[in-house]
Amino acid sequence: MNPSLLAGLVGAALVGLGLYGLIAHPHPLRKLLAFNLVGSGVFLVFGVVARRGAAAGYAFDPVPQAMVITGIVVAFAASALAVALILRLAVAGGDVSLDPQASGRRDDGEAE
Amino acid sequence: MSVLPLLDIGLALLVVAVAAWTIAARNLFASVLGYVAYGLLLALVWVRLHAPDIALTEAAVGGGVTGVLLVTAGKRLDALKATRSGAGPGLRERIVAGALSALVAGALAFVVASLPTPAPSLAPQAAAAAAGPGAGLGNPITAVLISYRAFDTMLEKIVLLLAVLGIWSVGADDAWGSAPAPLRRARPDGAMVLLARILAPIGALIGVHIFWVGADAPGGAFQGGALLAAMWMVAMMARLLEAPRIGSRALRLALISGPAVFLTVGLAGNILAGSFFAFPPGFAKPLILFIEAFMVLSVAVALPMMVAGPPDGESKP
Amino acid sequence: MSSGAPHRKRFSWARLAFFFLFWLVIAGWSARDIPVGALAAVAALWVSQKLLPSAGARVRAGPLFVLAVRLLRGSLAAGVDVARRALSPRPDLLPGFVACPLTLPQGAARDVFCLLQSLMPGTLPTGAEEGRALVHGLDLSQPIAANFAAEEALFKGAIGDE
Amino acid sequence: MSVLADLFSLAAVGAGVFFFIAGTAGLLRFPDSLTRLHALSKADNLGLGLVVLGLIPRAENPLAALKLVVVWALVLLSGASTAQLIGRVLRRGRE
Repeated sequence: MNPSLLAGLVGAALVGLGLYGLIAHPHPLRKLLAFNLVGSGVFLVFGVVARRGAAAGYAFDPVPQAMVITGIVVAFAASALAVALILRLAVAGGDVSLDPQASGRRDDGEAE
Repeated sequence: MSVLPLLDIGLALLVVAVAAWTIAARNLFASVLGYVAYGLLLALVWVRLHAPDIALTEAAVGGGVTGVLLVTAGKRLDALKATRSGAGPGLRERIVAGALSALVAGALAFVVASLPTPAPSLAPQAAAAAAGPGAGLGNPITAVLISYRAFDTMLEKIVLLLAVLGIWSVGADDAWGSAPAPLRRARPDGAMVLLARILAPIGALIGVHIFWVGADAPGGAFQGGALLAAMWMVAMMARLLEAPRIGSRALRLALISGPAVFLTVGLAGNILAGSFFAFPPGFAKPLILFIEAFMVLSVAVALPMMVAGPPDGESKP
Repeated sequence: MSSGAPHRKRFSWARLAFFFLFWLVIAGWSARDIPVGALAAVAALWVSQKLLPSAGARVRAGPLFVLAVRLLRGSLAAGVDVARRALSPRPDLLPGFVACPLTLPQGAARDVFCLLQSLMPGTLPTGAEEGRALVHGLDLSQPIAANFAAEEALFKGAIGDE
Repeated sequence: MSVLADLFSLAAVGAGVFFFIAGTAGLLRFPDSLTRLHALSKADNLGLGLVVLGLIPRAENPLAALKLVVVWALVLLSGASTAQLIGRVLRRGRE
């Protein structure tokens, strides 16, 4: 098995694990972490595409690699925004539940 | 010769095991620690894929800065005593979710295993870009980021700016303009303070180095900027520095300097070299380094501000 | 020599030289990179002065050398000690906490001293509270508190704080 | 001369690996987190130091050799600091 196929399979497994965590965990920060796993799995598959596209004297295709770097930074920005929203949800509602039935005080969150 | 494939398989199993641990761990803190370890291991996988630039980015942003973001978020949630998160799905739903996730992973694995040969590649175009408009750059990835796909990179800087604005706007209305809450409420331990005092200047030096060599070797504006950001965050965690007020003019200038300089040079290319983001021949490398220097500044300021979160109105500067 | 200001300036030069040497170590010697290295060293000096203003400690070469030798010998002994305990048929341990009085005031010097102590055999400081370092020891049958006090006196001599 | 240097490298790196293994043995065999912390920080510091010592004769120039020492010093600094921080958290957890 060559390293790039192996990395691709790891990427696929990470997507599966992350997807499961995203569905199964009730805590939004855990969901966010799981979502980051999905993201890095997708990046890894992209990295395999880059590795396979070795040409023109490079051991890799620089275009997908450059886009993965951009992707990692954008994914971080999205995570940071999600964290801010989760914390705001906690301040407003008194808990971090995403279940509308579970939270009684959600509606008066604006009145601070 | 035959050890390397075994190491690869071991590394692959380890990455998947640590990822499974971050999903399975009982509490948030353990899960975040697992995620940081996962980020570092993933960086090794990137090295094996001949992608040292991505490895550096993954280790700094994917592991380090995201780890600090999540640990800080967990501590702030604890301080709010907002721990109730509702019940998880029942066993039946979990089994269905697991089966569906396995199906998706299996389908993706099948696609990866049946990728076409010969693989399509944009490497020749990138090589042309590195030789042409990005002349003088030895690192093809920097050439792609700044020259061949300059537009993407510029828009990505604007995404960072939008994320910072989004986070700031989540804060309470009367807190606008004040500083974000400190990363740690408690008085830090002496060991943490000493670590920050020694590590931060050295890390800043290494960050500048990674940016500077990025033109010709693995490294570049993102990686250097992320390292500088991490060092600023270390100093903030040791309470040696506090996050600036979000109304500060210097902060805002630093945040917009990256995209602003990028856009200005791009527009100047329209006039001087015939097309948007074209660099005049002979000036490509100095111009690219000039743009990247401001990108470093923007990244180094934007990432810690995102971790610090919205203005909180309590902490007086 | 007695006034603070010129001393502080001299100390900054030492730090600047350190950071520039650090640049040379990571970047290698290349004439093209020297200006950037100098700028980076100045930036690092700025960060360093911001986080830890030079206090003007009069570091003395002789005791410092003694300290360095003891540190290296201590690290070696610490590694051998832990390896022996870990590989012996039954791990030979008597762990526990010892509260060691600290005479160094709170600050960078105390933090450095605790860092050095954490490299010594069998001891790991786990933070200081009310002027005492709470040291975790691997083997409480050893004179941990006495060694700690002796090391502190030696350290104070090396940094010129009598 | 080069044979001697090779032998030196081999001996030092081998000794370093031995201490890494000893540290891992301590990690697995010591009874609680605090004692395991001792095993990791002390044995691995010495192990890495010996590996670096063994690689110094193979460095291309003095600056490269110094770079190896710098790597060791940084690992020493961060390892010793985090050991103290983790130790503090564990002590607080016990009280």
